[in-house]
Amino acid sequence: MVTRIIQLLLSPLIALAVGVLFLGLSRKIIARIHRRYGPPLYQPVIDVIRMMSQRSISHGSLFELGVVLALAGSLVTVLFIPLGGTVICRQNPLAHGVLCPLSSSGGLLVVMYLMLFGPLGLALGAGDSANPNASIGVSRKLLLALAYEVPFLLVILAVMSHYRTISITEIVARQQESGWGVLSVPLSAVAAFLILPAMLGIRPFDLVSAPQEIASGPLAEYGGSYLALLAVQKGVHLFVVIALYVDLFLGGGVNLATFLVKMLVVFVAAEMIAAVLPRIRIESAVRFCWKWPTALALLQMAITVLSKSV
Amino acid sequence: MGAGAILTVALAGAGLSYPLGLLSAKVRNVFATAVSALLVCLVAAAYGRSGEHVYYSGFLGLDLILRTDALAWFFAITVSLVGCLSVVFSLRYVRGREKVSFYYFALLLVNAAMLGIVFSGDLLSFFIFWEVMSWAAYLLISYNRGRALYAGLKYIVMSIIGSCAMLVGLLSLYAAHDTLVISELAERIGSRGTGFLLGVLVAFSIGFGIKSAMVPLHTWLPDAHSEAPSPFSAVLSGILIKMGIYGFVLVMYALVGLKLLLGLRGAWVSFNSVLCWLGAIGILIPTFIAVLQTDAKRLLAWSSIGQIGYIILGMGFATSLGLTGALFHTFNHAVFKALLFLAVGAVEYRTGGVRDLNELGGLIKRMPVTFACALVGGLGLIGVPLTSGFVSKWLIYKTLIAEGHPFLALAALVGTWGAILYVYKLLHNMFLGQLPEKYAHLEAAPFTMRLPLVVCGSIIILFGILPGIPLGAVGPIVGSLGLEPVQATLTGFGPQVGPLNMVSIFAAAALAVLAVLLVLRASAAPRRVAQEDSYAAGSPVPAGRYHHTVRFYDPLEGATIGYLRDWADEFYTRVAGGARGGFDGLRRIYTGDVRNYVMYIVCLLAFLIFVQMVWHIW
Amino acid sequence: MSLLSPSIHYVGCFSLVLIGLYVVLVKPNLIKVIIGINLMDTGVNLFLVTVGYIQGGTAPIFSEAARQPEGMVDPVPQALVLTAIVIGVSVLALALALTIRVYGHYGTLDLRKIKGLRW
Amino acid sequence: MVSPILLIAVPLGLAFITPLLGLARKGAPRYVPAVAMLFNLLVSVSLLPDALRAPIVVRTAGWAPPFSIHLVAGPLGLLLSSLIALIGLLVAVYGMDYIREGATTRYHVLSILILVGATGVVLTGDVFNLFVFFEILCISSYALVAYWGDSASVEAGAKYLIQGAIGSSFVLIGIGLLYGAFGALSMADIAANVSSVSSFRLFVSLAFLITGFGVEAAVFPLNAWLPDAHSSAPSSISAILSGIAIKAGIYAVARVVYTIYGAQSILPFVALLSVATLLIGEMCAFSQNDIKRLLAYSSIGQMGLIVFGLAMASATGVSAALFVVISHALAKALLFLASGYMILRTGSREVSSLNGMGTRMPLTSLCFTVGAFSLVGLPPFVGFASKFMIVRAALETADTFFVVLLAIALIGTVIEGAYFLRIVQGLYFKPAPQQAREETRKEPPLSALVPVGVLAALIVAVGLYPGLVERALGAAANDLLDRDSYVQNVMGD
Repeated sequence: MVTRIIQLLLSPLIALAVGVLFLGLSRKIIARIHRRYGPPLYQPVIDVIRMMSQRSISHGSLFELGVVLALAGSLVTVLFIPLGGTVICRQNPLAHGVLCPLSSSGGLLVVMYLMLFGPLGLALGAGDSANPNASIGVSRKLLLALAYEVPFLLVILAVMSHYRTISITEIVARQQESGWGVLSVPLSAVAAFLILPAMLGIRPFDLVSAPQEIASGPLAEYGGSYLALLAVQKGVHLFVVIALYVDLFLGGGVNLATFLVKMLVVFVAAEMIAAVLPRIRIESAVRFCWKWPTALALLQMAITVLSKSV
Repeated sequence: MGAGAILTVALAGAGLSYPLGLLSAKVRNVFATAVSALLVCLVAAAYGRSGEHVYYSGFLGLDLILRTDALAWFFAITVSLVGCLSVVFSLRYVRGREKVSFYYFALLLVNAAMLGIVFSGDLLSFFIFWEVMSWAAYLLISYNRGRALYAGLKYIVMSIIGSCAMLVGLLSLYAAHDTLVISELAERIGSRGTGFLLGVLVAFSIGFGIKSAMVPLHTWLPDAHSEAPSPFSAVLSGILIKMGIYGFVLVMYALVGLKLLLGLRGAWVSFNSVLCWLGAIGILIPTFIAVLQTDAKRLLAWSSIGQIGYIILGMGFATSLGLTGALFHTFNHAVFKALLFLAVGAVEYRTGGVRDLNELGGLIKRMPVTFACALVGGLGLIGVPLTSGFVSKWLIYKTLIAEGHPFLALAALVGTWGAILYVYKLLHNMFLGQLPEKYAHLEAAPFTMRLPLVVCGSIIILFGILPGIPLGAVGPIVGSLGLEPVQATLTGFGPQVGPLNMVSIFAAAALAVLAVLLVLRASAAPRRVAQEDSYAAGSPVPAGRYHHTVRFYDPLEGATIGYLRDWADEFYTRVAGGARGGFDGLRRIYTGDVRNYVMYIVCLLAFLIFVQMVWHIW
Repeated sequence: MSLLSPSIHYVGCFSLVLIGLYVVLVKPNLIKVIIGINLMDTGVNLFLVTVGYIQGGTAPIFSEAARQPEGMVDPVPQALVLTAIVIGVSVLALALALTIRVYGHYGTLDLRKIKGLRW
Repeated sequence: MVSPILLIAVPLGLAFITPLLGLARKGAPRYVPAVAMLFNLLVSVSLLPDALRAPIVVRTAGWAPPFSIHLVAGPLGLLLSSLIALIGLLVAVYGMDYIREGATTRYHVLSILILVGATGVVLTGDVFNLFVFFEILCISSYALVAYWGDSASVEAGAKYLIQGAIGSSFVLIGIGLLYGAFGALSMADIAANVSSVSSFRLFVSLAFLITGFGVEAAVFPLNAWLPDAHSSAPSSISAILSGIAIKAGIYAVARVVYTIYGAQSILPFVALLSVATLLIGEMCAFSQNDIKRLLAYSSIGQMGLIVFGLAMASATGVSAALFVVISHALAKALLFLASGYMILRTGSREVSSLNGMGTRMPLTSLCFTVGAFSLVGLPPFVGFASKFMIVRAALETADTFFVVLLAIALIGTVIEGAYFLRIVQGLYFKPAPQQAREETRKEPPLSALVPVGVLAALIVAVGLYPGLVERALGAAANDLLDRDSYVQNVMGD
């Protein structure tokens, strides 16, 4: 019981810390590629603290609740994702050091649904402000989500059909027994990596909150503590996506440390590719997502289904 | 006793509401509400009862039977609940319009007929109530006049086609087995070959498919749902199309039975798999057509077709998990689609009939309760965790993955994303953003309109957190249909199914929300501003229209509008147009010249003799 | 007495029927059509009488000349024909009455032009 | 016990004294048809139970069959004569006020004659008498079709007469051939000897009889007169023509095919014709703008359904067909009667002129709706029960041929649904045309409302309790199908 409570508190905190740190890292990497020095790693922390002390405007209660919903949803998602640890007894992963407080509820399907809360909360909140920029941003956000969800769902389904389970802990355990997912479902891994920037909302897919075009889109009306919370939400979301990738394809981690190292590798790789690309239009983004990643994921799924049915 | 009393009350209520309306509108309203509420109580009181009795012997030489069991009860409670809510909602909605007594009569009659359908113990009374439901619904769909007439006609013509197919199906069974009593048929049905059984099932499927708007037989639905009076749209979408689902379950599982059903397969396909694929297509295409709609009710109508796809998909699998999911989703969809139609109806009522998504906006300021309920309904439709829609969809996904059908699962999951798009569009374009000047002083929806919304919303949340309550009613059905019932706990599922524990998710979510709220509380309180006080790059915010709604998903529309046409509808329309032309051409044989007519007479005589000389027919 | 045997009575009456039919089918004048119908009627009546006719038979009256029914013509068709003639006459009368009214309305008896009702 | 011959004699007598009554009192003739038909109804219904046990054979002039002219009041005949009397009574009541212009006395005489003719057709046991009654029916209907005397009705009357006369000639030729072959006119006598004659020769006579009677029965392609005549006649006469007269034609064809010839093997061919009739009727009705013409075409469609049932040659098929006869007679009479006053009020026969009638003539519209729903075959109206029986019978033949035809026939009923329900929508949910909106806001007089209401009530009652007629139907079907017992009953020992 105590371990459980500790875990329940621990994993969101880890997500918060690592996520915000990743935001800083992101800026640093881009700066270095641009031959700049860049802000310090802890710059986002400073920003958040500063913004928390400022007063925001509000357009209504949904405007406020949307942010709460987004952040809370992202934090809850973390609870369903294993953050390293070895699974020995699959029936009760909790007892054996897997850092996944709510692994016993619903598996990947729940995670996929909970990942909705972020964009949905933001969309509702931003929608409540009568600002067309926000609405356009939300429209882009939802379309982009639809664009990357198609290959992402294919990837997840391929993985789930390959392991014949919807439980993430189970998937992690199977990888630790018989090789990483990146080897058993390689095309899916590639496809997932290709859409990673879109899921993270980083370049070339940063069109949702493009400051120059639509005044930061959904964030246009937010300021002060709400903006701070949204920044944190972005970090946590980043954490969730990368952690999911590591869990699905890189065999999770035997402990938290290896898990975080793997996450770092994935994140840096994705960020380095993204940093050299320009922002693209939403149509191009949709077309891209539905072309290569979808084709690869589809191929992998077909192979998986065929090999399972033979 | 149970079913008979319920039906008597329902039919008498319908019949009396008209004459009462001639006496006094108030009495009629109270009466209609009382009857529909009484029905909910009566049905609820019949929980767990089972049995059958003959209520009319010797109708055309057949006995008509009423039957109560778990399946019937489950659908009956759904019907009576949504029916009652729609009657309550109607109190204000139709007040002051023409033919109000007729409206209540038809509405109560539809509900009574649906109760009759689910309590029927033989296929003949099933069919009779089915037809009564069809024509009563046709009258109600036409109630709004104008374009509703086309919708009503389309609906009833397709209904008649469907019921003709059903009639052929059920009378084939009668010709083969000499009974129409479901329990007797279930025993004898295996005695004929699978080819016969398949034919019968296909005939029934056409009937049920048309009623439940299964792709490609759905084309009546978008017109009918959008043109009907909103409370009746709720009934249509919430329960009337579910009668098709009930029919499917009844015929596939209760009548034909699992063993025979699974035997109906050819070299490549089986009956179930065809059904599943139709379900999957029915999820994908209608969902994205819904995204493109600009009429709120039409959007919801297309969404209904998509959601029916989920139900058919789950039901088609003939596994206990899938069937449980499908039945639960049937109930859920009834509740949240009724809620959404009623919410749109409330907006329509207050804005004077506006349901064009490009004309509204910002109504959250004027109708907060309506919005909150619509939000809950929308989230349920998407299947967000902590709403009941999540649990049922989760069961269906789980079935698809466990049975090894990732492509079907893909259709279902992508359909969910489509649902997010259209639900957000609906909510955003109606309730969020800028409140137009002309609606600045709109009143909130009246109490009798808000009440059904709140009831539906509460049900969605309650059953989302404690899915064990409805699943407790679904379990015996699945059991009675020859499948192992799913082991459900009050809060979700145990490890052998899931595991899924909604209460723990709820607790975690509640804690997270609390934590975030605490953090927010620690920081400075926000300053409320007027809607005009928003960022417009330094320009003044235009008072008229500062709300992005038109072509909300423009890039998607550009990419998909060419493919997302209603092919089936175009095809049927073309066939109908061709037939019309053909009929007109055919009429020309009556030329008006009597000598031609005499020629026809002589020709027939000559032909008769010719035929005899050549083929010796006698 | 075979139906198709070359019997002059039958040829005669069926020729009448066919001529009548021809007139009805071909002539555009309403009066002529009615004449055609009457021709047909006559042919049919003749046919009925012929059915009961016996070559060289006597009238079906028990009289001095014939006491045995063998040599008599069948009386039933004759009775029938009487009825049929009456019917035919009444139809004819009605037809002509209607023709007058039709002419009054249309100013013509050309069936090609009397096409107020069609389709 | 009253003799069935009164069913013919009394109305016939009344018909001929009607003009005299008219001389005595001006208003008297309009009550005579009602009296005659009320008498017929009472007698037919009272005889029906006896007839169900054994047919009542009435010999005239003391001769025994096969020599006499006799009436055979079997279950089928009495069932139909009750129906005729019922519809006739209601139409007669309707006609009291509806017929106000023209030669009203002659109208009433002729309307009795039509009904007497029809009653005679269904009761007679003699081929030639069949012809005679048939002619009474036809000639009086020619005259009544032209009753209004306007161009349409006169034209329709003339055309109907020409086609009818050709048909009668054919019938007469057929009878002549029959007499030539058998030397007899009694149906039972001929039936007993049919096998003794070469089949081709017999077939020619059969072909002539089918074609001749078929003209009145409105079987495709002999039905060209029907839409003209039904639409141009006074609505009360349309109701009789559609409800009764064509049924008499069908009865004649069925009697000839089943009883006289026992020609079951040509029935598949008849079934083809019937489905063609059904489809063509419904298709033509679909795009009609004239309400009465639409109803007339719909009658053709329903005749197709009836013949389809008869062509199945099974007890269920024939009783289903007879059920359709009843349901169609009720519904179509109702529709013609109801539309009669609607047309009278609006002065237009356009379908669109019925728009908004639901508020202007609510009771009439309600009854019209009941009739339309019944024809479409929706429960709980009688049309449903009859359609149900037809489908059941077709499927019970377990013959692919009939199942395929059934599928085609059902397409016809779908078309029927489409146009009738469009009209019903118009009644209630379309705005009334601009002109003449106020003055047409009036229900018809009681003498019209009562028949229409009674018909609607009957449609619902028989629809809910088909048992009311079911027993008679079975016996009637047997009457038609069981040749041997028919022959035995008529010929005695």
